[in-house]
Amino acid sequence: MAEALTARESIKAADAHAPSAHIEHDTNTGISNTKLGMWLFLASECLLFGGLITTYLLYKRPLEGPTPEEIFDIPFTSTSSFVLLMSSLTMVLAVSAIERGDHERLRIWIGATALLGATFIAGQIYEFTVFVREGLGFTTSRFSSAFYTLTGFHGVHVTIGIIMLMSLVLLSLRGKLPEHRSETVEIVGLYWHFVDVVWIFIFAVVYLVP
Amino acid sequence: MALTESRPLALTSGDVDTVYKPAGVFTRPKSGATGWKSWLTTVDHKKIGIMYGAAAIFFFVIGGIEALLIRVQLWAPRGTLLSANLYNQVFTMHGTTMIFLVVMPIGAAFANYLMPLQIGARDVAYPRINAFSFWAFLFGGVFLNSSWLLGGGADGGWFNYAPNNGVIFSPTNGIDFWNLGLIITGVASLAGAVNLIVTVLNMRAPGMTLMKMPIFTWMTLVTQFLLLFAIPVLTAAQILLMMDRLFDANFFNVAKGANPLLWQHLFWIFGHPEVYLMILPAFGIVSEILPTFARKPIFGYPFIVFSGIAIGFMGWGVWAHHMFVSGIGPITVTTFALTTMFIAVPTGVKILNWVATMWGGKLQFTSPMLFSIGLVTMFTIGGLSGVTHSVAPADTQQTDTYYIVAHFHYVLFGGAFFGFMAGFYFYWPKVFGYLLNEKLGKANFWLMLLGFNLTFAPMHILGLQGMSRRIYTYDAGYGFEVWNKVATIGAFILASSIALFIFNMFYSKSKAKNLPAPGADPWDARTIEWMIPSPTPEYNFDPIPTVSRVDDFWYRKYGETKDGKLVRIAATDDVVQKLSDGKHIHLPSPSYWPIVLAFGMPIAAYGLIFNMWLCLVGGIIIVGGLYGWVLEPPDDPEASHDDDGTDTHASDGGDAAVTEISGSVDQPNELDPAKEAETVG
Amino acid sequence: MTLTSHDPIPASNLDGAVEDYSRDKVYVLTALFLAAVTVLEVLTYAYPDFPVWADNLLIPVLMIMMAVKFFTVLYIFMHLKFDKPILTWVFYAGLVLAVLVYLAMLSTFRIWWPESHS
Amino acid sequence: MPRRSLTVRILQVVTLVVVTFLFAALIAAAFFNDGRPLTTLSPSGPSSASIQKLVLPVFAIAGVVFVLVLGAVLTVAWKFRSKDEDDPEEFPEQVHGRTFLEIGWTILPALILAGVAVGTVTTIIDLNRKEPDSINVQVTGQQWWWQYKYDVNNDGNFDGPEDIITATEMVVPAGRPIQVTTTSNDVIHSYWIPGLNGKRDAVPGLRNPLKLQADEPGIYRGQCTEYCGLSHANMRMLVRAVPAGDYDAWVRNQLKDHAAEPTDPKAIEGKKTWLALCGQCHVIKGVNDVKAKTTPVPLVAGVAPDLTHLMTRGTFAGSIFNLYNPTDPNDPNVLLSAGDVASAGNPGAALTGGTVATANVNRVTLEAWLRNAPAMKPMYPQGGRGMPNLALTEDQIDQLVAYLETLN
Ligand code: HEA
Ligand code: HEA
Ligand code: HEC
Ligand code: CUA
Ligand SMILES: [Cu+2]
Repeated sequence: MAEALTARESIKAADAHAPSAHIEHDTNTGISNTKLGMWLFLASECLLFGGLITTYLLYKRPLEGPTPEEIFDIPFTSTSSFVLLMSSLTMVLAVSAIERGDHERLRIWIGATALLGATFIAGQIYEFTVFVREGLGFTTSRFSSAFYTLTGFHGVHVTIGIIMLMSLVLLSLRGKLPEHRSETVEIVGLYWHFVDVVWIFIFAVVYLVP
Repeated sequence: MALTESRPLALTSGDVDTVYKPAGVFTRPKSGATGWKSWLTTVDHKKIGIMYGAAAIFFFVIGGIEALLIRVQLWAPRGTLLSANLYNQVFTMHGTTMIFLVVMPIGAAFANYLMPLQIGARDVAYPRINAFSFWAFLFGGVFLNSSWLLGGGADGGWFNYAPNNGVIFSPTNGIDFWNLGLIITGVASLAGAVNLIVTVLNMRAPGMTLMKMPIFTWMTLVTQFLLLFAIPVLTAAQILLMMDRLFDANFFNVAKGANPLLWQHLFWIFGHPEVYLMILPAFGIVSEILPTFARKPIFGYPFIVFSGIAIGFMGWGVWAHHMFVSGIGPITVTTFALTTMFIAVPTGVKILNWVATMWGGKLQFTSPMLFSIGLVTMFTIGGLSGVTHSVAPADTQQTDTYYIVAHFHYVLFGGAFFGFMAGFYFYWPKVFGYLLNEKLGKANFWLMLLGFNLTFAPMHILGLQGMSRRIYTYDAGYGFEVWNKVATIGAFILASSIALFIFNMFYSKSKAKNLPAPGADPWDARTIEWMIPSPTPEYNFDPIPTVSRVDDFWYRKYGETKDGKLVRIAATDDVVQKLSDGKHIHLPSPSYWPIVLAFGMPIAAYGLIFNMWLCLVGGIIIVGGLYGWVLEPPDDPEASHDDDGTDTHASDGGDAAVTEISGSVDQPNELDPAKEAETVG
Repeated sequence: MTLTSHDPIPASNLDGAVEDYSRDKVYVLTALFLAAVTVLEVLTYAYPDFPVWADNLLIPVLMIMMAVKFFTVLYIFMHLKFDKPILTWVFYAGLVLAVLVYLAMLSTFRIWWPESHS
Repeated sequence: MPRRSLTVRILQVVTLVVVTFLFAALIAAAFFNDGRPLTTLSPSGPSSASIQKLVLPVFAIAGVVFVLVLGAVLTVAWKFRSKDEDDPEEFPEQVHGRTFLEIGWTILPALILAGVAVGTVTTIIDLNRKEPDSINVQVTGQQWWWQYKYDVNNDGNFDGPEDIITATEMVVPAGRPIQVTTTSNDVIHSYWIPGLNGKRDAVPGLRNPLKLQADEPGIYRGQCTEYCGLSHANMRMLVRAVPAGDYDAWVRNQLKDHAAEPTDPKAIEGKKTWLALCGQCHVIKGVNDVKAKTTPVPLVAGVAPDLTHLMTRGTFAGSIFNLYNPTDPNDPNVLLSAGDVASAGNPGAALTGGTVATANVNRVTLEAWLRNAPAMKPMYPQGGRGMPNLALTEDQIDQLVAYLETLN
């Protein structure tokens, strides 16, 4: 019983001395809430994109209308895939820049990332218009619906990413992005890379696999 | 290697944001306000929890009235209360409402209110996102139900199989409402899941390792992981359906080679984890209540925890048991039959451990305890009928009959809902500062047990004797008359027991003035949420307790000798925390933006159905809301304090302000405290 | 406390690794590597008869290259390699679950044996 | 513990008594399946029998487990209840767990289930075994009735001229296996004759197998069990198992066109109306089959029941109405309560092509059907699903019925 008593005393003492300083990142896991949250979100996105990709795989042989082989322009898509891939590089350089406190380069790299992303989207829009002209409308076949929904959905993700990047540039220009908020950039970066990773998957599975 | 980092990626640079002084709407509402307005802008997890509960009970009455309509229609052969069309809408909306707008949000209510208290946190990780989740759920639910006034509800059943959910077969807008409404509530659930998982992982009180967390918190964690991964699957399916219904895509157009089973797979990949995420919160609640009133620790804490995790895992590998007769082939059928059966093992561990918890105890039959025992027995009935479904050949006789209806009401009502009722009675004093009347509570229990069994037990026989589900009428001569009558009578008894519960809320409140306040710990309970005053003060804990074992609060009151004898070592009054003014505690400020942002979603959804211009309006509200959200200053400047200058560091609106709880426990924190102190100073 | 966000961080607040640009070099090299793999991927299209991926190996080869790119971005650009293991766990939970569940679902459609698919 | 209130006490006792009684009654009810034509508990064919053989022990196991759990809970609740005179500060022994017990009740259920699993797998194999010498029937679900195609010449094709197309009722020889293939023309339905086998969904675009066999001649009822929209409740079906000889006669008759010209003047008029109105959806072989095939059919599912041998059926419109009057045929006021199970309509000699006992025809209901079909059975003809109200005059109805009565 005496044992128990002392245990209780020490508990009380511990409560009282529990530090109450405001230290960021001082979490149980050592990872900030926002970053952990972003990774959780990305994990759940795997299931969302997985569903759409699965649907595409199931429906990629149309009963009528153009087939994937007939319609895809691999050299073109390869180029735009390459553009998106390189945007990951500029993104990571941006994160590296802000951690170094180099705000000038931060803005340059983020701007470059957004630009590359926009190029990719432009390419996608162009690709879509070509496909439609060649007779692959959204409602043409099961393949067309699945294809446009999957890639369009990915495109929406990229577009959201571009908007976030632009917002970062604005924030940075107004001086609202100091180094201690570099994590914001990193987290937008995580999202951006994830969208890229999804495209890596789509490029291989949708475009290259015959 | 240059990339190895010994420090976190984000540097604490030592500079301070100048406090942003925005004008007009960008000012955050004042914290500490009261009145109805404070509820609209609150980011307090407790208020949000209460609102979840209140909204869910409101929807429960709607769903319940729909259930009563079903039961009256089926009272006798060739019922004439509802037309076939109306009946189909009513049972679809009944199932949808009960699942998405009642059981899930009640789980969210308990998780929101209790989990931060159980882990000793000030709030959840992202208080504003939490508020957003609630409003999105509420608006999604209202949107869904607004279909009744705008051309009729959905009529495809709650699992809404393709191609019957297509425009050709369901030309009204009902299914569009169903689809878009559930996408909105899905967004709410997903945001909530991220939020609560981060909270559990990151914001536990010092000393609380994962294996010292209360079981309810554990079950919340598992539940939220299930949501995190299950909701996107449903959303994917719903996106396909939306494309089909609104933009003529071919995902479920058989003429263009679509396979209707695609919908079934996606729906049930979501749907089965869904049923477990509906039951696990209730399991968590009774795991708190049974030890409290048995005056004994939970039997086999690690087994209970791991079986919960196991249920979460296995729940992903059984979905096709809903499709045994849909033509998936004998190999798939066999596989899924076997995986399904063995899910009974971890569930059984829980049931038997609960019985063992009671064994040798000194049981106090309070209302929460009665409802908990109700769960243990009634869920077992439902679980066992579940096992009889998992025997695939037998299921070909049972599926889509009332035998299934019996199964899932036993697990959902007899399991989840009994658990929630136990939770209501147990936590009511903590939340509202007065106890619910025990006498009424017990009457409530017995009446509910009676009504529940009268309603749903006969459905076993109805099903085995061939009554199909989802039929608005049946004929005389099939032998269905008697048991349908019993079920209908039961449903009204059940309704009266719910009415009694609602009455009890108000009756006990009016009587509470003349009774002594329940105090922090009315039940002599075990976990730390009972350490703080009732009703919970806004700041939760002051100071944050340091946790040293499971049932920490209990062991502040009692010590255990070596031979398992329990002795009191401190008076409860000395252990519980006193109400403090909480002035020095920094709480996130309220915000307008969560409700604004959430409001944009149903508007956009109406737009998709009726007029694309409305979509634009909704889109503008959403985008505007997002910008308001992001640009909103971290805090109500006037409420900031000067105890230390780092308050305004809160980098992402109010959401980081709660990271102040310190202590990194089960994962050794790699931060070097000395360096940290240096850079901060 | 008078620094504004535009001022560079005093060098004393940085640890050694940051001053030099070696990290960025790694990033650039990684990107070059990714580019190279992408070129290989596209080559499978341009030269379908190349012995390495002719016959039945095309799909496995493509999948391997895809996975290499996938995990390179994940580990280097997204820092998974350098971050706390829990992030890896969390993300893998979703990824692995998605792969397993959807593969299982596709096999119930028997798309792996296309001849039996109408 | 505080004193217990009397009302609560009474309620408690009432509840326990009623619930006990209820469960006893339920168990008893499981043994009374007479007059329950859809029951799953009295099998009449080999497939349903092997399901029964599997499920009974499973029910028993479930029952035993439940009794054990309930018994344990009640015992514990009684034995370990706290008593008023107890010292509130006196605590029970603080047991935190017993690993061997917990492992025990992890393994034991797993073992029991392993046993169930073995039975399940063998039964699945058994149910999927192909029977030699079976009759092939394709069953197509339609909103909200069933179509049957018999591959009479066994060439693997159901649409040859040698094959039978019929609706609503499936006629089979008793004792012979039927290999059913289910499919659908619109949404998913489910074909279920509980007495003969479990159900199988009829999925558009898919062909799903189902084995049926009736041991004895008789009528086996069924119900569509996959929710299929508005009239799902009214989508029933019926298997008429007949002796082998009758079956052959039935097949011979079904293979015939309806070529015989009606002689009754009413029927002649009726045939004209038929060709003008009904023929746009329905087929009577030898009368308007060609037309129905060429004109775009105004139905989502594309087909309405084939009426060539209408009078050989005992029921119509998804088996919810009797085509023949089982009760007093002379009472013009009997509008039979739909699906009068006690006495399903019986076509008698007409079944195998014999004469139609016109006196027995359930004219009241049939006329009502022609007068306003959607009023008899919820349908959605304006959306191309179901039979419309064709606004026929009473004379036309009279004539049509006279004509339909010639369709043996
Ligand atoms: C809270 C929700 C919940 C829970 C927990 C469960 C739990 C289980 N369910 Fe249920 N289920 C539903 C909700 C739920 N279900 C719903 C809503 C539907 C219908 C959907 C629709 O069609 O609308 C459904 C339908 C459903 C089907 C499909 C039926 C059909 O449509 O044909 C099946 C088939 O296998 C099934 C099986 C099971 C099993 C094996 C369990 C197991 O987890 C149960 C395990 C528990 C026990 C077994 C009891 C305790 C164990 C012991 C005491 C140990 C000893 C036991 C043994 C040795 C057996 N369920
Ligand atoms: C948690 C989920 C949940 C809950 C709690 C319930 C509760 C009830 N359910 Fe539910 N039910 C489902 C989930 C649920 N159900 C689902 C998923 C389906 C499948 C749908 C589908 O097939 O798509 C279904 C289907 C279903 C059917 C089958 C319909 C069909 O197939 O044709 C029936 C039939 O009796 C039924 C009855 C009831 C009854 C009587 C209650 C009662 O317990 C309700 C009691 C509650 C109240 C009555 C409300 C409160 C009462 C008051 C406040 C009193 C005052 C008001 C008045 C008296 C007017 N339900
Ligand atoms: C637009 C299409 C359409 C037209 C025109 C039509 N029917 Fe029908 N009929 C149907 C459909 C569809 C059914 C099946 C209804 C059900 O049971 O759900 C049906 C069912 C029937 C049945 C019951 C058949 C059975 O075996 O169940 C009879 C008899 C019948 N119709 C007679 C007629 C007659 C006589 C006419 C002309 C006056 C007519 N129908 C015109 C579509 C049509
Ligand atoms: Cu056809 Cu239900
Ligand atoms: Cu399930």
